[in-house]
Amino acid sequence: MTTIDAPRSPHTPATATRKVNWEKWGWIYMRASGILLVVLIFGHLFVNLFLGTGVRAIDFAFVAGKWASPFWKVWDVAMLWLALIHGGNGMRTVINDYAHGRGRTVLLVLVAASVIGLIVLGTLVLTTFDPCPAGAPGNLVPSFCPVNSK
Amino acid sequence: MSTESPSKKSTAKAVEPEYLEFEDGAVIDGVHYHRHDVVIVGAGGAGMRAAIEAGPKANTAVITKLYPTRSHTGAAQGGMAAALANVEEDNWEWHTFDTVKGGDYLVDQDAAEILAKEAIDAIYDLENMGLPFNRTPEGKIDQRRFGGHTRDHGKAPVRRACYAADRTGHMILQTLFQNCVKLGVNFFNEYYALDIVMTKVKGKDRPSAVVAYELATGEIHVFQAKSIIFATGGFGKIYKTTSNAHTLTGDGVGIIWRKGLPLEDMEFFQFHPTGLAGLGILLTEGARGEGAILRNASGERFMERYAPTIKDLAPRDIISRCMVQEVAEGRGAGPLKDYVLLDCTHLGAEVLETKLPDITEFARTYLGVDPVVEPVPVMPTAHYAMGGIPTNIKAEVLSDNDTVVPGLYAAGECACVSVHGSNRLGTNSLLDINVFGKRAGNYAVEYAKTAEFVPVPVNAASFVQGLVEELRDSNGTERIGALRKELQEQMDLNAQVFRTDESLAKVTETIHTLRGRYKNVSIQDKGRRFNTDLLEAIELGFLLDLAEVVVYSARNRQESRGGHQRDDYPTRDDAHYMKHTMAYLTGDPHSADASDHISLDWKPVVITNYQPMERKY
Amino acid sequence: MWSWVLHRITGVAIFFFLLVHVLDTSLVRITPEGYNAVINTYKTPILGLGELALVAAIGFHALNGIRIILIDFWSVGTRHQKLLFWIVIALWIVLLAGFAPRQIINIIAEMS
Amino acid sequence: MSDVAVARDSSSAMPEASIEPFTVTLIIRRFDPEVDAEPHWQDFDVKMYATDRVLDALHQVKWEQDGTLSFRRSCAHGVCGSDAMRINGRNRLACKTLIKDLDITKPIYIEAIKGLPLEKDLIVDMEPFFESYRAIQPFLIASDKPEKERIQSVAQRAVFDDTTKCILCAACTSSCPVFWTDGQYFGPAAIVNAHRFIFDSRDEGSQVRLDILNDKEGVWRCRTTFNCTEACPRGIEVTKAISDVKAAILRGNPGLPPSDLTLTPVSA
Ligand SMILES: Cc1cc2nc3c(=O)[nH]c(=O)nc-3n(C[C@H](O)[C@H](O)[C@H](O)COP(=O)(O)OP(=O)(O)OC[C@H]3O[C@@H](n4cnc5c(N)ncnc54)[C@H](O)[C@@H]3O)c2cc1C
Ligand code: HEM
Ligand code: SF4
Ligand code: F3S
Ligand code: FES
Repeated sequence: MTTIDAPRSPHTPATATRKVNWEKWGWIYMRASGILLVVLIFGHLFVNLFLGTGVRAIDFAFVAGKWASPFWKVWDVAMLWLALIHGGNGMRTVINDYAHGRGRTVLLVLVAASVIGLIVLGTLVLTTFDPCPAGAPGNLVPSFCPVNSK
Repeated sequence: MSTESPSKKSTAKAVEPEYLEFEDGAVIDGVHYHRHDVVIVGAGGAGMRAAIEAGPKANTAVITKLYPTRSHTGAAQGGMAAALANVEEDNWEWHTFDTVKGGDYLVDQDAAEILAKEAIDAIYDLENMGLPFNRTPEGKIDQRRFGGHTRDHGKAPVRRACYAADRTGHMILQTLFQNCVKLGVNFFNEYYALDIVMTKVKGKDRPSAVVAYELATGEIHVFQAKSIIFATGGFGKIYKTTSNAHTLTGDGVGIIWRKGLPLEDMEFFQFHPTGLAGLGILLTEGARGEGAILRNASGERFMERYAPTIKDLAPRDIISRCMVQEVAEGRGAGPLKDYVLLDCTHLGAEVLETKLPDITEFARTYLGVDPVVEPVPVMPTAHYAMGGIPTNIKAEVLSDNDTVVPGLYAAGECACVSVHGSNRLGTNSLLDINVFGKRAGNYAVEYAKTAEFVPVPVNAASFVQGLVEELRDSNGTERIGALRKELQEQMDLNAQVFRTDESLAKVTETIHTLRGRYKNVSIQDKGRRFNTDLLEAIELGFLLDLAEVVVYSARNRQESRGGHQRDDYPTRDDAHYMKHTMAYLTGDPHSADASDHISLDWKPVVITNYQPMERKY
Repeated sequence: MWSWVLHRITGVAIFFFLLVHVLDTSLVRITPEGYNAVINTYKTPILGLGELALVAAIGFHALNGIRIILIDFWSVGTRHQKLLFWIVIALWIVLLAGFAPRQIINIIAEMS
Repeated sequence: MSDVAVARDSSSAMPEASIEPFTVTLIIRRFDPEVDAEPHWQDFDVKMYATDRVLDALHQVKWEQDGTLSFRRSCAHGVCGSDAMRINGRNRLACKTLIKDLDITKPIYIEAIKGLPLEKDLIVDMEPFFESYRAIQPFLIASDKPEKERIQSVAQRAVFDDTTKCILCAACTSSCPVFWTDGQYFGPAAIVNAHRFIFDSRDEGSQVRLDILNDKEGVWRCRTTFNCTEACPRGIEVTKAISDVKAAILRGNPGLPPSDLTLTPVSA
């Protein structure tokens, strides 16, 4: 038998608190980021999976080669941020729908933590990335690396 | 429980019956007690209009067996009349005349004047409350034509009906409910009023409380009130074929009847010619206005025979009678030869889709008949009770021709003011519920401001408790459904548009036997929560009572007038019957001869300006 | 209803993939060898199929996301939501028809 | 007895054979709070005509077989909103669903609408539903006191026409998967009724209602699943109404059409 809580325990309209309206901005963000992500993700997938011989072509050298160009760096940073926040906010919606009480809080914290963690991690990786790490064998790194020009 | 009377004046004598003293909300011996200045029974158009007046001015409660928005006011389509003159010249005096003439002069003309005059404010009230009327190009309320509404005493049709698409009743019901929400009106939803408590005060019966049954829990509630307003709607369910809802079982009228108070003009019931056969769902008169034709089984346009000149556009009562006659004489269509056909096929798809979309949808949905290509099975459908609880123009209930029952009011279809006389004009009922609903609310508050509470006897709930427990424990063999079906079928056969002394005698007999069988009824649901089995049995009790009054009053009126068509007395007889019927319950309803427990009296018709004339259009 | 169910499922699935994907990509910062080792597992047939599913999921989520945006901002979007849904399905099939054969050939090539 | 063959025969020969009754099996989800711990399914065979409604079938069960079966109904032609229920997994009005429009070779599954507390058989507690309705202030808010009617152009009246048709049957709200999750979402019916006033040119309370719906449990929870639109027996474009409200919140006002009255001065 269905049992449900009393609907929306005492209602306080958004105006009463005048905080940032997360629901509205979240909603707008999902759409704005969605549009951008279409371009970013399909571009990414196209280049990585479709050009050349698909995923087989991917290795350190490929990635490093891409990230040598600021264009792809910006592209991937943008994609990282937009997608993780988009996905994180989407997960928040899903969790709010199905989880209640303690479980909800735990899950939301987990999602938030992983989103923030991965954004920080990913951004660091991208900004501090060195395409020609010292000591790496020439066959693993891009052809423009000093190892290979010898 | 205290034996003291709350009324200070009656302290002297200890021999008075025992009265109850309680706080609002008290529960004594399992019965809940409430106290309000005004209690309104019914939350249809009339009840909620009254509540909007009473709510802000007095401590008001509304008891309703349905959620307010489920009330049958929402089914009305056509419109609500008022001489606004927004689109063409009009005035309320013409409207009064049309109402009187439409009612075949059995209308109380003082009441009709009020109806027509206050109609204008009633419409503006609704508009100001938010009702989304259709608009003219100037942004004013639009108006359209309707049967019987004319300019200058019958010279030409006039555009008087204010409307909101073909959902006027729906909009009225919603708008009134919205305003009740706004005012915080106190609703007791799904509470069935089953009795009114009368307390003897100085030798006179005075209403002191309403006793109600709470559907969700099966508990009994006593609502003490200074003013009580009945607005419980009609009782079309005494018939099988009706445009009325399943819940229109006339409980309020029945409660009043059982108290020995009179009922007025019960023989007058309006039958609308074109209800979907077997279902009774209404198909607007507009179909015939557009040129649709009635045909019998052999395809004959039978109205040519009865009314050679105006044929299918003859008045409602005449057409209804002819249709029944065709069927009675074996010319009905269908496998059981029990209906005639409304042929719209020659109108073409476009007219149907644009001008008659609703009936087109109804026919398609409910009969699977597409009016574009096939004729639609129709039969007259019991539509509106002109009679009911007699009131004066202040909506006060009368205990005889002119004595007011202090603190008791009635409005809407359950009441008889009488503004409809023997035949109601289209669009005048939505008007009635607004004008007299408002009046009832105001006069009830006015009375409650000065009146004292009438004490409630200790045994106030015992009648309802007995009724409920007896039925719940009943393990008879008769099914409610079967009894009700027989009543409705017999009423359709014998007391419908076409009545004779013989047919009425026959159905009287049926009702008597059914009453006997009703004692042996089987209630399968023994539970307390949402026991609709039990309540249907109680409702059937009211239907039996009211059907009997309708039939008995009809038998007694040996003339034909408006909605009452006697084949054995086919003409109007002003010399003998230019008066209202007043029926009283005076004995045990189980007695074999109805005249042993019903007595009839007459009440004069109030005539101000218009002397009776022959009614022709 | 079903468009929404799919949108939700694909959204959640992509989210989890993204978590893993960011982590594995981060390995590039540590050692090229490590990265290549992980990326090589992507090249097994099983994960090849997984990748196909991922593209299918992203494809649907993205196309339906555009549909939702059209419903929200195009004044007659709600009226055409069913048609839009079928267009989404059609485009999605086209997308997969373009991608799947190549991917399957790649998978087979990897196996041999 | 399950006379499936009969049903198949008569359905194939309709409408001529529609006068022959056929047997239909109803499988109804029963729950008696005084006896049962959990709801259970129960079969009934009823003899029906092609033109009968599911409501007639329920009545036949109640009146001829089992008087304890409980459900709400009143008008019996789709205008009062009493009898929304789940029929073969879809929210419909029992009085507007014809037997012949269902697949009568299979049993008809009937249960109460979802997401509201079950009270008995097909009856649910509607109070949470009406509470959401009341919360959006469903009444005209206007400060002026005109002598006659307020003026409203035909075009202004048309903007909110669709949402005035609502009969508060709850078919929409109780078909919404977001509402099912926790019952906290305002639900489409409340938004439809807010829409009816937000876009009424006579109303002055639009901002308040937009604020109420610009809330955690407001319009942003709608995921445009369209179940509500498909369930609405009045054919209201529910999701569109919700979209209109979202757009109005983003815009900050309802953006009503200007009055296009062909007003001629009435001074004379
Ligand atoms: C199909 C149809 C179309 C119509 N079209 C028009 C039209 O176009 N124009 C026009 O003017 N008129 C029309 N009428 C007539 C008009 O609609 C009705 O006469 C009018 O609405 C009756 O209103 P009411 O408030 O008296 O009763 P209702 O609206 O029927 O309300 C009755 C109320 O009483 C309550 N009640 C009943 N019994 C009890 C009880 N025992 N305890 C507690 N509460 C109880 C119910 O819950 C309900 O709230 C039409 C009628 C029908 C059937
Ligand atoms: C490719 C481009 C993308 C587009 C156009 C897009 C679009 C959208 C839109 C419009 C919504 C909101 C749906 C609604 O409000 O009903 C949404 C929800 C969501 N998206 Fe995306 N999205 C994209 C990519 C992604 C990615 C990469 C992820 C994973 C990280 C993701 C995960 C989600 C999740 C979890 C939801 C919530 C689903 C729900 O609430 O039902 N999306 N997406
Ligand atoms: S919007 Fe439609 S489905 Fe929802 S309550 Fe109103 S009439 Fe019923
Ligand atoms: S079903 Fe629910 S999610 Fe939105 S479109 Fe309707 S309210
Ligand atoms: S009974 Fe009124 S809507 Fe079905």
